[in-house]
Amino acid sequence: MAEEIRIVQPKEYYKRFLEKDVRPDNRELAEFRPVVLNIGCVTTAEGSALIKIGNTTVICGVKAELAKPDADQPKDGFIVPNVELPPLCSSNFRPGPPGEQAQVLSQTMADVIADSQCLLSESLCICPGKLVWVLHIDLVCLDYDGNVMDACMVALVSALRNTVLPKVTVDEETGDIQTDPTTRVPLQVTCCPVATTFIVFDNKLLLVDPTREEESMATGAVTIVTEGDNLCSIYKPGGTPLTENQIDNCIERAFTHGREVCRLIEDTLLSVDR
Amino acid sequence: MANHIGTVVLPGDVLKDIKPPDGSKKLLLGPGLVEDGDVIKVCKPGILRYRDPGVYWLDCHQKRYVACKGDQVLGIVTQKNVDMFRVDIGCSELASLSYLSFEGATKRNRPDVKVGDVIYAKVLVANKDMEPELVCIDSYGRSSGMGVIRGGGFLIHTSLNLARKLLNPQCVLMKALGNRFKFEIAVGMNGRIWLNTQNDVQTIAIANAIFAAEYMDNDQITSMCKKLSRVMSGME
Amino acid sequence: MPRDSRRLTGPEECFSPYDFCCSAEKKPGVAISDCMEVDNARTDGRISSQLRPVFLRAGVVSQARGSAYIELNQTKVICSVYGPREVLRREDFSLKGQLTCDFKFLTFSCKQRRMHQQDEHEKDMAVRILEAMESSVCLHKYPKSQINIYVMVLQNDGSALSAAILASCVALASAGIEMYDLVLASSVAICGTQMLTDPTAQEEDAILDSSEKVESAGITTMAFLPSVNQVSAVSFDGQVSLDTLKQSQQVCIENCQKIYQVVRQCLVTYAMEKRKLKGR
Amino acid sequence: MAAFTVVKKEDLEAQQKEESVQSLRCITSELGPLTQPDGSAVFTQGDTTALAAVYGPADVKISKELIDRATVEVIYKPKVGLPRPVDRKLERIIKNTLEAAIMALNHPRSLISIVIQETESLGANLACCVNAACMALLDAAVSMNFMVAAVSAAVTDKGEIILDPVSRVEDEARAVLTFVFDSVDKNIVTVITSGQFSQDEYKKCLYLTKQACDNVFSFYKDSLSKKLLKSA
Repeated sequence: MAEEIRIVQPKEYYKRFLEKDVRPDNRELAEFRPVVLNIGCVTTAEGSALIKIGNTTVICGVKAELAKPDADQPKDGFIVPNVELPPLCSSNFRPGPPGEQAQVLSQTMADVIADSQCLLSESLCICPGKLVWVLHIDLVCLDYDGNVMDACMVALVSALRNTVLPKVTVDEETGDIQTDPTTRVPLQVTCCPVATTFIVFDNKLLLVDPTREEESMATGAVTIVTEGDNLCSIYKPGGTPLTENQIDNCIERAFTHGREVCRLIEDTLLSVDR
Repeated sequence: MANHIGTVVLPGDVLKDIKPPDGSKKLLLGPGLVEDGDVIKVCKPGILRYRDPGVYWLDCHQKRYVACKGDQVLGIVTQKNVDMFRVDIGCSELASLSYLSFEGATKRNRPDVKVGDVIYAKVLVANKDMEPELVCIDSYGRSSGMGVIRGGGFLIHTSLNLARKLLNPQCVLMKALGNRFKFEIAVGMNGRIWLNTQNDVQTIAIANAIFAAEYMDNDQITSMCKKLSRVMSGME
Repeated sequence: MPRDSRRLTGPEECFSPYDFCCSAEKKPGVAISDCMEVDNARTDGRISSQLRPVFLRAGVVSQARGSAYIELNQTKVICSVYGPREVLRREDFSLKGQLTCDFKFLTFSCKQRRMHQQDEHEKDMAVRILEAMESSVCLHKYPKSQINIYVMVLQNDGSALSAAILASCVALASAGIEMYDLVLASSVAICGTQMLTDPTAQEEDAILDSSEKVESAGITTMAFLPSVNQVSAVSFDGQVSLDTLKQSQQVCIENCQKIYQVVRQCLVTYAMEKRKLKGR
Repeated sequence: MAAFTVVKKEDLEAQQKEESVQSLRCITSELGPLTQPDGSAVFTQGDTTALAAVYGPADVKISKELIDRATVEVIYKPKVGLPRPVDRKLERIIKNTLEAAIMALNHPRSLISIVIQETESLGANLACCVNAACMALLDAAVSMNFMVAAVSAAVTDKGEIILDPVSRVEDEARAVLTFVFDSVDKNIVTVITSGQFSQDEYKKCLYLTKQACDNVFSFYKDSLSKKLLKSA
């Protein structure tokens, strides 16, 4: 019977649970789903990571290529993040070019990299004006069960931390390029921004780490990106108006969650041998 | 409450001091006002108006028509179905008009209506969840002036509040124009106005007069009409 | 080619750093000798007729009707199945259900970066998978409806096609789509007299675009229905004599029978788990 | 057409205790510059200008139709070229912001579409677009729960905060925050930030922008009063 109500009147179904401060997947309102992180799983990529938040799964691969820098920024490399939401991950997505949501996610990833300055484009310079690295960071969602933003962020950071580039040298006179795949240099990732997403249910309750179902019923969402003790971004695109206190509360929780996730990433990185 | 009446109110404003007038318990809310729990909220920008007993509404300036029961509107027939016409009255979806809701119409003799005809009708059903339904007969089955408008003419679109202004008995425009010109006019609450005059020049003149009248008070209108008639007599 | 306005794009032309490796270490294409060591053990230490260990798992995508994940050492493929769902456009309405397949190598799944847009090779792969599956799915049971298979290669280390076919087969089965039989697949690389079972990417490259000419070299991939003992699809690239081809196909069938148990086991455990969840 | 211009001089400063950097640039607007849409507005903040047009409630494609509420769509047209992901993000932000404001439940199975043309983007473009869209909605008299006003603030390297920054300040700033408030109890509808900032810097910005948003609301009121009383 319960299942039928869930399908016919999802909102009612959820209300019943939330009255008792518990969610249908017997989590508390402020409880996160278990996280599984696997770093360096794709050896064909220079760096990679796969994260599972509950059912939500995102894989991230970093592929490094060489290119000539822009004339006006001869020292800057290129960082090109792209998020794919393929039809494989949910029936809501159709084949073809990325939809609005995917584009917004890609842009958000790019913004976070820029805001947090966790990877400086200058650090991708090989030979000023001649040669720089192009990092194609491709995030692919394999299972869409909500809160893809947070998942992408963790995958992105872990993959970058995992990335090692072959040593490339440019001959000053001749300008020919020499790659030495045996000696590998890791990327200089300075910090680890972490996103924490909350949704507003029924204009009042705040749920953390929403599932797909919860997202579909949400009347608003807040994503807070923290980096150590600094705020990197507060992203609340419309939805139910919130009071200052509610948002402050979110920020506090985001900070604690941020530290936990950072620790997880560090531990996992230590565990992978390279 | 006096402080609100006649002033401009904006969406989100809460009208606390609106109470049913002593005596009657009833309070009638017109367009632009919604009841939110025990307070009255404004949901459109407009001027608050009041009429006894206890009728409040907003005069708001709007171009898009939203069907409302009892409005007399002008529409254009766009489709013919088995037992009804689809009429474009300028709101979000096409209104339906049954074959039988014309004077003297029966299953046997259907009214002669073609796609593209202009129809003057009354809104019978207006519900946000349903398509609006029109009729061309009053409750006695008479077409009181309603039905297909024949004999040429010209249809112009105006803002809704201009249409309301023209229909307002205080407005002198019609009289003033009537003194000088010979013409037929039908004004729909949906901001569509049908004109039929002796020649195109007059049609254009009157149409312009109507558009110009939007932001004029009565004196200005009368003077404008005088000017217009002078010019016209020069032309004819 | 017009720039993609729906994605963030880097500079116009990029090149892989591995094109500039020291010439001594790598020629264009790999010599077959590289991937064969003495007493025909292979670089990954297998003997020529040895399969790689198969890791197979059903029900990995929570949103999909059915899904599967397969790993042949470094070859990693994920597949999910949606449907039967109603066909979107009315013109391609038919009493027989229609099966579609969408195949993609992730951009970072190969040594050279791949583009986001599906290229010819990927389309071709999709068609091959479709051919392998179609004959086994009872499409007449799904009139007016559509079943979509989506395959993604997370990492390609050879035999991607056979891995993809296995994955789609398990995904379809776990989705409860009616099938006449399971569809198993296996690849064999032929070089000269050698038959390399379940080749790695290195071996595939060596055989397909090797610098020195070999009189007979190629890769056979075969889709096989074990219980009815029939072949649903064969694809071959390269050039060999007819009986070598026959021979290679024989090897494929044998390998498929080896894999059969794994697939079977995987589906059984999946069914069990589901049962348990229902029980609760 | 209800076309006219109201120029807010720096009298805004008077309402604020802050020094001169803490005031909005001069706001001007024109209601109903376009004749075809149901509502339209040009909104100018200093040199930043945006043009917004509203159509609706109009009929909606079956694919987009929602049976219980109106579909709200926002189309953001950049000055040149096709919309890129960055524009899509802007589009999404504005859409969600307005969805909260519009009474979508009043017009089920219909479409309210807002088209915003980037005209001159010289600082606080997002804020300008949101305000323009809100005025256009008011001009079209679409029923709304509340009005929204957007104000942005920049945090310089020295940690000082500048309201409604011009593009040069934005480029040099360490962080730029844009807030959107509702007109009823001044709650936060939208927050968009770029760059790094501390929590109390965020608090400061919030405090200042919250004060400044009143000016925008009073500006709305003046403009609409002029328009409506004129037509009465």
